[in-house]
Amino acid sequence: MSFFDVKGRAGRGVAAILFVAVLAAPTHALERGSVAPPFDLDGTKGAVKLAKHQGKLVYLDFWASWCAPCRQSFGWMNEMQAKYAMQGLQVIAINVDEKRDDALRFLSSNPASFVVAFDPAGATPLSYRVMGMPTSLLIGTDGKVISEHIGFKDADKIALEEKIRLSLGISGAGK
Amino acid sequence: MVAPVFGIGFVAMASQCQIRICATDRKAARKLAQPAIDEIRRIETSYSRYRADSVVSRINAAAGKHRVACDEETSALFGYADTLFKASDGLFDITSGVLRRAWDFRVARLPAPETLDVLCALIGWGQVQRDSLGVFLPKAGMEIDFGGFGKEYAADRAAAILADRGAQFGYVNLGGDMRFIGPRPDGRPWIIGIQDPRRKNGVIASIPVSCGSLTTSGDYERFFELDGRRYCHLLDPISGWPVRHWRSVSVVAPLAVASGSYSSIAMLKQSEGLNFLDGANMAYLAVDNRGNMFRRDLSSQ
Amino acid sequence: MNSGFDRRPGKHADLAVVAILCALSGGCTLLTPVQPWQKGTLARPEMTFGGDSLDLKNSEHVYQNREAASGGSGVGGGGCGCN
Amino acid sequence: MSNSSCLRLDETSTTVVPVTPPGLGATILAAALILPGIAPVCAETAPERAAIGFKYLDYKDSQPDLDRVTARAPSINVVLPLGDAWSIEAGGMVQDVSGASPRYHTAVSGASKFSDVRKAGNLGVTRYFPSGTLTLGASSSRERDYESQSLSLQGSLSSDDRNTTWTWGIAGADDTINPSNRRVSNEKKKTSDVLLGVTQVLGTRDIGQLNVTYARGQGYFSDPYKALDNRPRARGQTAVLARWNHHFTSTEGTGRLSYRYYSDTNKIRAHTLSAEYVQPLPYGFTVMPLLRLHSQSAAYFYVNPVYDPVYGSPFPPGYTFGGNGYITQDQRQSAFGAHSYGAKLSKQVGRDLTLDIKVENYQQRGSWKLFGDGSPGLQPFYARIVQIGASYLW
Repeated sequence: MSFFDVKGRAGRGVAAILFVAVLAAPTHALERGSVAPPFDLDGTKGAVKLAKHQGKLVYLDFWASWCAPCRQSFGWMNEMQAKYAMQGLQVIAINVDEKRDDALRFLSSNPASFVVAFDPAGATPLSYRVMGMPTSLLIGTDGKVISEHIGFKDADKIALEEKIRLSLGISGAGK
Repeated sequence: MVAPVFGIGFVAMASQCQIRICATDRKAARKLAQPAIDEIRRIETSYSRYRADSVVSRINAAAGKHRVACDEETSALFGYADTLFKASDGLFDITSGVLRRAWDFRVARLPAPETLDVLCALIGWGQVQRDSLGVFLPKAGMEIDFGGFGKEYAADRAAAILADRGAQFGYVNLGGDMRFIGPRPDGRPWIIGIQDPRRKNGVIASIPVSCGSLTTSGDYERFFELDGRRYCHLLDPISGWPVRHWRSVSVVAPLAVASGSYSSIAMLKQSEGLNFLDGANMAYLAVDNRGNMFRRDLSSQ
Repeated sequence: MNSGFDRRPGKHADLAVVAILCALSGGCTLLTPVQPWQKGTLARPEMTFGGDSLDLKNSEHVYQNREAASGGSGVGGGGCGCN
Repeated sequence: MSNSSCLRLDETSTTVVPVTPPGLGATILAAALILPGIAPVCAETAPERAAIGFKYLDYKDSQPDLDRVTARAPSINVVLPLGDAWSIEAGGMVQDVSGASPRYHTAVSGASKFSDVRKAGNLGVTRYFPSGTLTLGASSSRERDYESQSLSLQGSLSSDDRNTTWTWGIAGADDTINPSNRRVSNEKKKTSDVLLGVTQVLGTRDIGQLNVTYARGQGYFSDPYKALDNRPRARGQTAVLARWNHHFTSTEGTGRLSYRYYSDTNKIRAHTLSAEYVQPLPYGFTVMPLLRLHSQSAAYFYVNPVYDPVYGSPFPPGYTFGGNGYITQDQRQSAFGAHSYGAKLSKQVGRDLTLDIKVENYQQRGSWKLFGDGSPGLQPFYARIVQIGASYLW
């Protein structure tokens, strides 16, 4: 639905991409196998702690309301959460907007069926050495980083889902 | 192949209700809808003023006496009521229900000014004490009720359940407060008529909606007319008198509980209503007391 | 006397310009790098140098039509008989 | 999986999602969103996909006692993303110019009427890479007496932290001139341009850019409609452009400052300073006041409007008939200063449509030249520019 949301400066997005490109940066932030830094943040439904999800496969996503690929990723993350919750997947999406209202407005039109936390100060992305928006990490049941991905494109979905399936010990093609 | 759409009708919260969803057959639709209907009934019972065992009745019965513990859901609803009170400059007040004692819309009679004075003294969300242990109405005779957004809240909860159970197309309609789960199965939006506030079966506009909610507050739901003047059920908690600037205000928002609050506050704000909605960036269709229509953004889907 | 104006166009190696360019890109190491998650403001359309491309094109055309100077913001686009 | 058709999984793009300043409404909606057991179940339609823009320019200029040129130009532009990695941009415009023929010397009267139509189009393809872009563009412009074809290639490369972006570009244009007075025919002008630039994030609220362009042209630069016009057949132009954008947290507004230094082989030196301030307002309005100052020196072969005592206008004193010296009396080649001010108002209508109107007032005076005197005898020049536009995203 589009009519309730009178967005500010919607125009010219396509032309404006050149200099604030937010796609993948080629460097890796956190080493594979390193322990995922803990966090304890405010969320839409109470406190969000990484420690609380130990024992689950955590798909940790850093997003912001102003980042379009982030918007694209929400539907996919909802799908992943629904599909693999039973097998032990927990999607946690950390918002890094300076103003929470911006994040809430984004959430009102991009509903999330996974855990959403807020980190306006940016301490968590700093500790995860986030190199681009969005950035996602898979954190294993042992609390260690399995893999990291920067950016979100349509073409990334299959590979990302495959990584989730592998980490959950599900073999074979998706669906 | 487009799946068929079924409408499941029922009566709840003193209104005609309907859930429209798509399913293979009517039986499957009913099965899909049942938990949502159950949820609506649960909210109705938990928050009914008329049931002595409801949390609302227990809080009201303890007014001026003691505090009543409340569960997480009730606390959350109080938190929301607090936001509405502040955002409306005190016009949306869940303690204003006491005015019902003065205004009986079944008989066309104006209340005595002294009655209103007494009742207005019992209104004031600002006086209600809330803490982690519960809620306390400091004056005997004070009352709270969630009638102002309970139906909309139920519509949102029901829609969430239906979506959770896999419904992708359809809506929940609780007496005209509508919450949409998704468009029609073919992707086209639902076309929703807005009732003419003066002609019972007339429609003043048709609005396409796929997602979110559409709610209408109007002066035609409960009212009486006396000496050519209309007295409607929406009462200003400060004066105790009915508002009269708008015949109806319809608002579109992502959640029914939000659009319902916006439309009620716009009615209560009277001549300031549209400024309030504009400032909140809400889409609306409003009809003033002379029949002029004002709309913003409602059909630009 | 006007025939004496025949001068060959001078070579224009604007070394100073190149120096500034290098200084700016090199000097950036002095700046505190802005982190990816801090770029919400920079992502606003009005903070970019692109913007309303038709508007820019129209303005540039009007000025180019009335003044001798042009260039700076891009290449290509083609000429017209107006200047 | 739940409601997958409602949550549309569209391809990604690097476009930017706009943020609306918070209002009173956000408090109610935000409070509603944290109520237990309810959540919006439908996703909004995909973010900005393709964009179409339209502008209508109305230009009118004048000099004392003479309405000179009127131009009307509708233009259109479409940007179409193709998947994750490509986008196509196409545009076109038709410009209808009519009025008195440009007076070479503002003192000369008796301008004749003319009318001309210019049609121009451009097409570009951009490929997006993980840390850069590459754009191939072509454009074409056609008038009765002037045709131009050009090709360009532009690229950008960003640093790992995306705080620095280097840009480069090369372009070539091939123009053919066939004036209606047959003074020359099938004359050519070939131009090549290069661009080098760097864009640097200077802070969370500051971004700067420095560009250098160099253009070199060979061929016919003279004005065939001006009796005495004879310009060098080669021209080199250098422009250095520095831009700085700053966002003001207190007002939510953005200041945009730019300065350009220009010099060419005709000995014209120019300084152009422009300042804009973009202020978002309630109800989707945005206002942008703008100010622009320009100053240039004259081409070395520009002659002032002083005429030979014997031959009179337009012949300068001591003019040698049959000589081949460079000469121009074109006001654009003179020394002058220009001031321009205006404002642009745009309004966001719904989520996808933006309407805008821009009004600008432009003036040139010899006496406004900075750093020294302007060319004597120039008449003030006024131009009024009104532009309306709409852009739509889907």
